[in-house]
Amino acid sequence: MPKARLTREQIAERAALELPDGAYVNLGWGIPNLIAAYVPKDVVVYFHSENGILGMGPRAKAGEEDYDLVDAMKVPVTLVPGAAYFSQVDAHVMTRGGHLDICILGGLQVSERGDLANWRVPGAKGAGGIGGAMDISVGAEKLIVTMEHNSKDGQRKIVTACSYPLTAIECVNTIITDLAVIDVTTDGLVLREVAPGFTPEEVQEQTEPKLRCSENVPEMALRTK
Amino acid sequence: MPKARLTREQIAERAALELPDGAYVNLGWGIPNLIAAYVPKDVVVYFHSENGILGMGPRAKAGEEDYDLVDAMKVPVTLVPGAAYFSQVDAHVMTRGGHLDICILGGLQVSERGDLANWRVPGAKGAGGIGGAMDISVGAEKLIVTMEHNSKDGQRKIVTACSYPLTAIECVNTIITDLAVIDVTTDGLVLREVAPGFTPEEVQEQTEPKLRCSENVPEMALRTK
Amino acid sequence: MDLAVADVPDGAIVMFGGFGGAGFPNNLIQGLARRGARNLRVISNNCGTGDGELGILFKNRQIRHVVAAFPGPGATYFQQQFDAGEVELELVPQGILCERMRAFGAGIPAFYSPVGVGTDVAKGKEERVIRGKRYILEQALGADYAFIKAYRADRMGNLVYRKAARNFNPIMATAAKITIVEVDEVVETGTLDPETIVTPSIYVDRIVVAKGIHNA
Amino acid sequence: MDLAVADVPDGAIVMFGGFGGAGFPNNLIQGLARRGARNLRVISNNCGTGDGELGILFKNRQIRHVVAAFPGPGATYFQQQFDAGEVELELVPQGILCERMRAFGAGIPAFYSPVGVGTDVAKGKEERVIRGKRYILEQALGADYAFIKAYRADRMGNLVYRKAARNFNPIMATAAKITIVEVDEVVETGTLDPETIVTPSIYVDRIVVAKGIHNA
Repeated sequence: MPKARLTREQIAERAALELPDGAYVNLGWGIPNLIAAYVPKDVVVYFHSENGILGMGPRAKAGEEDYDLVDAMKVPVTLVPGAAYFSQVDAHVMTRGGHLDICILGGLQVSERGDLANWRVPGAKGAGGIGGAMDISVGAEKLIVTMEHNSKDGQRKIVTACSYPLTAIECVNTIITDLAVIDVTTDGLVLREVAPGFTPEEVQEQTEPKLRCSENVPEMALRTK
Repeated sequence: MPKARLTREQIAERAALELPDGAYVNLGWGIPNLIAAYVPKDVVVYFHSENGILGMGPRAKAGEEDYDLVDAMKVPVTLVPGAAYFSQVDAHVMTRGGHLDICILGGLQVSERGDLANWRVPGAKGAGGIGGAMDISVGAEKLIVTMEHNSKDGQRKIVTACSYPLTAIECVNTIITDLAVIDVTTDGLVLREVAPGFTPEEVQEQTEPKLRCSENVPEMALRTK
Repeated sequence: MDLAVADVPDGAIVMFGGFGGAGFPNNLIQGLARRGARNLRVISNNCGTGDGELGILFKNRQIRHVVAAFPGPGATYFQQQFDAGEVELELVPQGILCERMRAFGAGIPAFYSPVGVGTDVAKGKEERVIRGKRYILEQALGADYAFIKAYRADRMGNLVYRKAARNFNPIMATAAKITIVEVDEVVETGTLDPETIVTPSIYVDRIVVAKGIHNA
Repeated sequence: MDLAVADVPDGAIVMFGGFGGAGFPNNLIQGLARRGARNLRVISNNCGTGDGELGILFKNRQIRHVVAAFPGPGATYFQQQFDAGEVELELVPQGILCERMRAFGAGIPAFYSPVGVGTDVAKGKEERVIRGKRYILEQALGADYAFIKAYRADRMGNLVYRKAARNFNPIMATAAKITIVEVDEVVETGTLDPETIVTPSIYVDRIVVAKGIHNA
């Protein structure tokens, strides 16, 4: 049986474990948007949305949508007790000013020194769009990128230097993929965990820069295997 | 009978006529603080206070003071309908951003080109204090200075160049004193009105820079003479 | 409605509030479409959703230049005209888009920003190291008109918003020569709590009451 | 009360809200006086009224340096120590004092300002002409602690203020590593209207309930 990489949901599940109790958190497009569903029951986190909400709850139930209460992906959401509304400029005082505890974004490429490219594939049609990703990347106290380890056509996405247009330089702290959890440190990339069934060597093979690791790299802890 | 210069109350009364209906107005320390009482009955103006009020009403009656509702001089005040509270930083978005229609400040010296000195007498004891005057002077759409034409020891206060520490450069539009109303223009100072009974020559004598004026300079219109 | 936008000339710079389908002044936008002013320079987070929001103005080819953070995949008319080189785009990070407007309203001509350092956004901008970190210089961004959407206004122009429909609206109100607001209802002056007013009346020039239009 | 300020070390940089007798965290200030931390660098619009507000900290000689807009004629202890050269003062225009704090909280390291151009305030600062006007470069201003006063907090730390006692408090909350708030009352989380919260909980680290002290 060929070994299975993690699903997008499993990446989200693993990423959810990075959220400490009481944290103020912004989640970006893509896999990050799946994370809220996996926050452990005994952990309370407050979700920030760059359109001016702190304390977003789950998606609104069908029939109960209020289109004045949407998240940054236009999805009707709800509030938790203690939530607050504010303007977009105040929302970005929070992002850029370093007030959020953890931000989790999707990624197209992450470099050895933690540069992130996540807003535009070179040569793609259309104007592209930056959105809030640059403000969030620059300001995040801790920035986690969740993404598949390889692109659809098998290219490595963790690279020595990004070839895609950058979102921000030296901003990523941790990368969580379908193969591994990797920390970006001043000494380079450190392999913290591997996906169940994979070896550090197999992860290294799909990763352009050299990964450092201890002798025994644990497997990611997941409820759903 | 020696001719009488205007009282401080009369300067305030004349200055009040400069306020158009619907104007948003900031009044500073000293004579400006007397102006609100003289706003004509058919004119509605909205007073701004740099501690975060737009729409201040009269001073609170004795026994009805609320010490959380004070103006920039610590005086308990009231609100008019349509008033709003905001923070000090937002109060100065209004001053510096040019949103107020008219600001009226006291003055120690005003120069020919409209420089204002109003926060510190050279050699005075103590640390002095700038307060909000610099922000207000720089941002005011129209800045009026109300002051006595001469200092207590008879010095001219409208000067070729200020010798006192400056509040802001090229900021004053109009000077209203106990002797005259003078406009600061790109062609220099223009004498618009004289105090009842005074001649342009008498005003010029107490004014260091040259005053331009038309052949017939009207007297200031005052109810109280 | 049409009266409120009747003086917007060709070539005007116009800001539009709204984000994620919420807080768009759609009635004012449609009024401007009817008015037909051309060669507009617009400032908005996105560039419309089909015919909705700013879409109608692109469809009518009224817009020449746009400053936006996220034009959006649904901005069909914009994307066509962009690909054809018929409309100019300045792409700005969303927080910096807000911050540049705030700076304008606050009398700040320019500020240093950490956002976009080392990226395409930094191209052509002054870079400077302050206390050991790299920053780029960003310029204030103002407009001739701000078209905004609020929930409720009093007759004097004090505004409150509804939920996440607040977004760009309060900051745009401070950054334009003339601010025109579309509201669900107008109440008597004095009935809004002074503690809860988000946009004080000083920033509002014209008020129009209209039933909100939502473009999904 | 004393517990809330127990970790403020000698040499700390501390901001204090309050203006015109309103919105001063007087109970926290008196707690800091009892704690006795020395060599403080403080940021506050003024420098006390007799023993009141910051006065007690000057009386105790706990303050070495102050950034203020209007120290005030009633700041007896400060004025004595200033005349004697025992305390350092950086005098800042009031709006720029606020704006430098806001910049710090907003991740903006420095900005150009029209205020103080050609005056003593410009001394030692870079001057630059932008779009034909003169400006000076102002730096962000942050602190280790902000001591602020609000009216009501929920348990999570969301804050609302009362009337003009709001003043410097919300902006200081964003500009300090640790924000300690003194409130009249604490309510259950979820009972403050999300539309009317002025300081979201993200900016608040410690809450102390105390009966307000007013120094006339």
